[in-house]
Amino acid sequence: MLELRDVYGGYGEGFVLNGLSLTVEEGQVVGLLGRNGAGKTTTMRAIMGLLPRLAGEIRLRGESLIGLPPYVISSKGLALVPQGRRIFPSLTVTENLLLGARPPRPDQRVRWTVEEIYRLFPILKERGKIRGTLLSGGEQQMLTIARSLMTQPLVLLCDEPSEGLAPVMVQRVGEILQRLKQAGLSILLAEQNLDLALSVIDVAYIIEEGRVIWHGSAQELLANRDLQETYLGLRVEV
Amino acid sequence: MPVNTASLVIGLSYASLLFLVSVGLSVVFGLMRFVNLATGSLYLIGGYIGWSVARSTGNFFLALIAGALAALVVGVLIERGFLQRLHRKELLQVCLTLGVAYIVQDVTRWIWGGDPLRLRPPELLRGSMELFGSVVPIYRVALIGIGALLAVLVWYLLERTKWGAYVRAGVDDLEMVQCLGINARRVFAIVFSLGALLCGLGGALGTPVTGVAPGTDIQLQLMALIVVVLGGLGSVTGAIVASIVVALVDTIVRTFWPEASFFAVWALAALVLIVRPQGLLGRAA
Amino acid sequence: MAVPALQLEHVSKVIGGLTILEDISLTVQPGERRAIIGPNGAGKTTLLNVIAGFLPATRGRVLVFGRDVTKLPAHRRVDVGLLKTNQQPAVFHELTTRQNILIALLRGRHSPLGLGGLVERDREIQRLAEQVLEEWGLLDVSDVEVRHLPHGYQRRVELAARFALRPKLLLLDEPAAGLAVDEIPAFIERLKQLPRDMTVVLVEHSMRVVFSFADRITVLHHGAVLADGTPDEIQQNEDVQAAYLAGAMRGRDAGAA
Amino acid sequence: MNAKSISAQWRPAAILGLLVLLLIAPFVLPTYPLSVLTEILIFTLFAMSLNILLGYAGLPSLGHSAFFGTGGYAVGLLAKYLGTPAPLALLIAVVAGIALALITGPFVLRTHGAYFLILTLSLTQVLFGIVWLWRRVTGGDDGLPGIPTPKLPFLLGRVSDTANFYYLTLIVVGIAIATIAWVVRSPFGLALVGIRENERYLEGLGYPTWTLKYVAYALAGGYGALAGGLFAYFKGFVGPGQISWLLAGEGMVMVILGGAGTFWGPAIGTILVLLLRYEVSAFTQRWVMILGIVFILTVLLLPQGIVRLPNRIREIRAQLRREAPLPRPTAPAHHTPSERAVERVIERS
Amino acid sequence: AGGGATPTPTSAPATPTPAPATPTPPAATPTPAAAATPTVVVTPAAAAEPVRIGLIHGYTGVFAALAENLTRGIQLYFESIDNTVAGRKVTFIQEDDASNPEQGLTKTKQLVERDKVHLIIGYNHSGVALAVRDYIHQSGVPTIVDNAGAQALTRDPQRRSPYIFRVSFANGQYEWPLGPYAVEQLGYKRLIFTASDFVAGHEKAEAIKKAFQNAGGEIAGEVYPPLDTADFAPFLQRISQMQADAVWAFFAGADAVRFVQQYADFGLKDQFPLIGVGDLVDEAYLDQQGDAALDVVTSLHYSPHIDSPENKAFVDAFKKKYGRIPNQFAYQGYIAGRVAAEALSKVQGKVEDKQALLKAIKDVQFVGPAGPFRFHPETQNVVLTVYFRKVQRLPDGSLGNVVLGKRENVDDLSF
Ligand SMILES: Nc1ncnc2c1ncn2[C@@H]1O[C@H](COP(=O)(O)OP(=O)(O)OP(=O)(O)O)[C@@H](O)[C@H]1O
Ligand SMILES: Nc1ncnc2c1ncn2[C@@H]1O[C@H](COP(=O)(O)OP(=O)(O)OP(=O)(O)O)[C@@H](O)[C@H]1O
Ligand SMILES: [Mg+2]
Ligand SMILES: [Mg+2]
Repeated sequence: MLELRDVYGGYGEGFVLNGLSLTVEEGQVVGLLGRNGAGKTTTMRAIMGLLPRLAGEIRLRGESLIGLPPYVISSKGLALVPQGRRIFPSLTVTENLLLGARPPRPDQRVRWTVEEIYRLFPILKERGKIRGTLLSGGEQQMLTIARSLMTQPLVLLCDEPSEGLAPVMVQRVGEILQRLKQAGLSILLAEQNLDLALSVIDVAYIIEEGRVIWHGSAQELLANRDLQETYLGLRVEV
Repeated sequence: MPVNTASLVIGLSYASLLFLVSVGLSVVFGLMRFVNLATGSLYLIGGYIGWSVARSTGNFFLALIAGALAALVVGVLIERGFLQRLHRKELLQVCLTLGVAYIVQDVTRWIWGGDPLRLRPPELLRGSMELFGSVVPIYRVALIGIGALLAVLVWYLLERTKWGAYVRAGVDDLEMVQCLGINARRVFAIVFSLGALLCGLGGALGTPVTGVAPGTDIQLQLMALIVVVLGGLGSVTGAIVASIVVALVDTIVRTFWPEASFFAVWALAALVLIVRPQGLLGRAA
Repeated sequence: MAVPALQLEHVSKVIGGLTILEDISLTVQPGERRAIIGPNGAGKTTLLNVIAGFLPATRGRVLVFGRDVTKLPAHRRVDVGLLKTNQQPAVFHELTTRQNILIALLRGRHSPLGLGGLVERDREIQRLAEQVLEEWGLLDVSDVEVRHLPHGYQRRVELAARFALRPKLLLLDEPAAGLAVDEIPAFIERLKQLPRDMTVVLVEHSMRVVFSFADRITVLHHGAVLADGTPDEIQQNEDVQAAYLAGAMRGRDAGAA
Repeated sequence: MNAKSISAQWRPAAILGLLVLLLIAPFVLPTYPLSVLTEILIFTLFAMSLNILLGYAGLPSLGHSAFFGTGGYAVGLLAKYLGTPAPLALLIAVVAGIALALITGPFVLRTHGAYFLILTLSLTQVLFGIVWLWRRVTGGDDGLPGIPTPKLPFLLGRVSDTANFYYLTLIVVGIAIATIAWVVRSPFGLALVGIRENERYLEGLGYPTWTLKYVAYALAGGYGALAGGLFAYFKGFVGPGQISWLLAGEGMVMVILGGAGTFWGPAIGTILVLLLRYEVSAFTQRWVMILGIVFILTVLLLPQGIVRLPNRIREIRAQLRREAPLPRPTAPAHHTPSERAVERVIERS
Repeated sequence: AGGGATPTPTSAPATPTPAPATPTPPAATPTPAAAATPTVVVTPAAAAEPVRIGLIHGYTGVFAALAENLTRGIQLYFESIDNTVAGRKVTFIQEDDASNPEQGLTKTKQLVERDKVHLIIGYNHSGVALAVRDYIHQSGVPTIVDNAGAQALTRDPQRRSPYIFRVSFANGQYEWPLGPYAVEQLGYKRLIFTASDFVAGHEKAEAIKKAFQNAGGEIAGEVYPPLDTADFAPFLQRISQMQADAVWAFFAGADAVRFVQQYADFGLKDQFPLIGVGDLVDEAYLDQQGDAALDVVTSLHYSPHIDSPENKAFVDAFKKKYGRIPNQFAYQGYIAGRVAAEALSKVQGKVEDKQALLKAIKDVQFVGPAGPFRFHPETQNVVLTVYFRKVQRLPDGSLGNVVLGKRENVDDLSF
């Protein structure tokens, strides 16, 4: 579905991504793991076409995304749940939600309607009229996910959705990701919270300094404690 | 006797003009956070180009289109050249658009000289008619119609479609909007240019009433500022309401205490803002 | 018993018809380390804002060291010794680290308005600022504009500025959020070293921080106090487990904290 | 660090040199340039007073001419009708400016940003209207001509009248600027910057932000009125043009072009605008356009103001040497602390 | 780039004060004066440096057009004498006062102190003229006011100055004769008065009101809209509700165009005939006003349709050079130029003898396009012939102010 091959990318001079390659199959949840600053967010931004410098190959169903502006990439079926949520402060919750709404594409397995979203996140309906940034952190996270779903994506890029969330919310997010997975969405999940990540992902890529240093199935990672300690700095808390 | 049909028509036709000039400013100012002190200049350009075209072709409607398009071009230039760079830097925007205003002022004086120019309404709309027992110029009545029509159009575009939200979101976080599949820059460009277009159209439409001359830009700029702030930044409904309020107050005060007219509108603005700092229909900041 | 450092009496907060805090009463003793936890949207930030005076309470009273501050504006509450940090670090981004510290240090030094005396000439202040910068490991970045600093440093600048004012009651809103995992142990150490006469109210989602630091924990849920007790009691509380912890502190890593 | 301390070292010397130049100016300059210099001094004070609001406190006032005009009319009325001696009249002008600020402050300070801009503009226009309508007292649009120019008694007969008034202005403006320097470099000045940056954060540190703004507004009003009073004496005339918002706008431009929030920026902006206005117009009829082009170019090339030109040159040089300054983080929310970033920051400083 | 202007003020006046003996070639000093001068000044007869005349008007701002026409008139006259008087070259230094008193004062100082002009022609704006009056009086530069009509400048014994002459008019001077004319010739007994709400408007209205009442007329109402009124509709509304025989109006510039047009739009022309001040239907606006201006009767000290050889010559020359008919301002400029030139040649170009020059100006007399010209010896203000004109369609299809009658020897103390 989504394929990155030898991607180099960065912001100013120098590269943050140094020949990164990974693949997300249809319906798969792929974990993108690594320490702070490893380049997870940068990878996501590269896919969305937000990096000022970018080289290599990025393909969605074989179609190259390199050089396309973000809004075109979005229309091709990619959606980003950004780190730090980035809710629009001057819009209400409902406006935030509906801003990027699009009719579902024909080849799509899951079609997201407003009702569906409200079923998944009832709080968004309740709080619909207040400004988006007045929501609490967890509510904002839900809104961000919901907002991305409204663009009817084929692949969801999820950047640290558990950041700043209460344990119970982290669990909720985990459940939501499960639901999305069951619904057949392909997901690329960057996460520092290993427990959460391991509960949903099928395949994991560990990256450091912008290149993949290990990849394998979730089970392999779960089994390999050394790997966890060396590259991820084992998570002790949730 | 005090407020009869005629004063109403006068007031409302003036309101139409004010609305055309101020709605662009309101959207650009309120939604895009861009302080455009060259709004009056766009009106001026619309008026002058309209006048020239009418003079050479004799066609009023062509004049309207030309005036609007000319302002559009200048609007696009401002948008392309500066808008993105000065995002959210209010002071620099003031300085820059003031610079644009100076240039426009000088160039127009260079080309059209200092004499006041005046466009004649089309044959069809000349003269006056009786309306509920008062004599009113036909053109004014037509102006009200056009103003109302455009007001509805703009209101629909910005308050009933997602365009308004696109713009506000784009100002908040351009990257994120694009990630949602919206070409925000184009939205900005279109909305900004649309504002400029309306301004220029206002200029061409207003020339039969106000004429154009050096100084018209400053007059209209000030009135537009009042309307925008009174109505509330970024609110189309606010701009409509404020245009009407300002125009009617202005008309009535002018009739009964002419010396105080320009003072009255400002006093009104000050009063309203003191009581309601966000304007009549402004979103609380 | 001594006068409590902080006392809330039936505090409620309603915004736009929405009840965000409902009838909250709690007492924090001087020198206590109190953690307030609760699900996202429980009203923790709102509560801190009500205490600090950034939001007026709709009902109820707020007492700080026995003084009723309910009606006082935020800046006057600082006089009572109350200070608060923000969920996003409250620092002046365009100013340098040193200036950030100076602003805090200078508060009300010369006259109520601070009119008079030149900042640069004030040896005493400059010395103090130097001291604070050193203490917080900020000397290297003292002349860098704060916006250029990474998040962790910004957080440090914020805390350094608050501590420069020697608060008696410190409210911390998610100070560990956004810190790198490896920065957290050091951060806990720093918290633990706070002078014992300072009362601390901490809002935090990192259970590692909360359980290694707090004397008592208050759990907020839907704007109301769900539970209140020692860390052990809270950990055992079924309601809290269900509403908030979701097994977090029972799991395999609980001991590792 | 180095560059900074060097410039700090030189500052007293530079100021001293400037002062000497200003003191001997009347002996080398003919009368006309001297009167231009006088005007520059007066408007420098005006721009600097506006800078307290605009640059330091971040309050974009488009109505500062209200104070300028108030000072002018105070002086004009006192001098014409009561024959008040200049020192007293100037003092009353300052008091009048402060009073106007104290009265209007509670209203305008409720707002900020664009609304503050318009509200100050409205108040100016209302004042303009009053002056315009109250012809019996203010002379309406004709203004009050024939205000006698005060002279320094100890210089009488020793220097020309122009030079005499120049020295008077130099003394008054010099004292005023020195006190402004004292204000903005005091803790109060730093607190104003805090207000500009984030009022709420400052309040969290225990600063009475509203009062600070109120005081800053009153101070700016007082200094603005002082400049207006001097200007009335200088021209021997005061008219509604001195209240007009166009003057306020020009003041704003002076401050921004020179560099808002810097101490000497407004002075540089003033010199630029006045020279453009009075000198370029002698060469070409198209001076309005040139003024406009200068505004635009400055904004585009030197958005921080002309006073930062040296920095800007250094920046561009650095860029040429492929030492791009640290990229600004684009994401407003979380910026991950990474050692590399810190290292780079430290290198730069 | 802006810095380049700095050295100029210091270097220019640094040249020795004008002593007629020192032949400084103007090209040597890069003064603006030099920039405006054609560099070839090799007239052997005139060894002296050129006569410097300062031209100061509001070239930018609302009165730009007016300033332009005044300047055209002045230049037209001087070109007709080859920019030379008594063998001495004349150069002009043009400054913009933006019709703003402060700027006018600065610019006047600039002309006097930096450019050291021998003579000033200018001031279209009363406020500017009043503001500079004291300075001119002190500095003693002979000054010819070519438009500003503030009465005090010449009528007030305290304010008039031996250095200031006015070739245009005092406010009210050409307005008042229309009062008696309206009663006696037009048969209007009740008039509504409307004028722009500023000094000139009030001065003009007062003058005619008094003359009209003295002639037996009655004031039916008064309306004073502010200057620069975009929309006259509300005022017209008020006028339409009054009872009168006609409306007398004074508006100038953009206001005039708008007023006349809107007056017709509202159908008021059928209700009350419009009479007023010549500015209302200035030649420059007739084209814009179109039929709305037809039949408006006004009084003015000039009309391009005055039937005299002098006028015909002037109109033809003006048309030839600028491609349009001169209006009152072009005429005033022309007269100002002629006054200056005649006085200069009378003193043989010896501008340095100020007293002689002042006397020469005072004594200037000639027959100009609008009849005999002379100054009132006491006020130093022009003595006018006032024309009554009516807008009519001319044989060539355009509109013009056709002369109905005139009143001679109207000075500024006559009202
Ligand atoms: N806008 C930016 N400009 C310049 N450098 C940046 C920018 N954003 C990130 N970087 C740098 O790129 C590198 C990778 O950052 P990235 O945000 O991709 O890491 P991450 O794996 O997402 O980390 P985290 O877990 O903290 O979110 C870091 O060294 C960071 O300093
Ligand atoms: N101004 C407001 N208007 C309406 N609702 C508000 C407002 N401010 C906050 N809320 C709501 O109040 C609730 C409590 O918000 P608060 O920020 O206090 O939560 P929190 O406990 O700090 O959450 P988190 O842990 O995610 O930061 C949320 O549901 C939020 O949507
Ligand atoms: Mg990241
Ligand atoms: Mg919170």
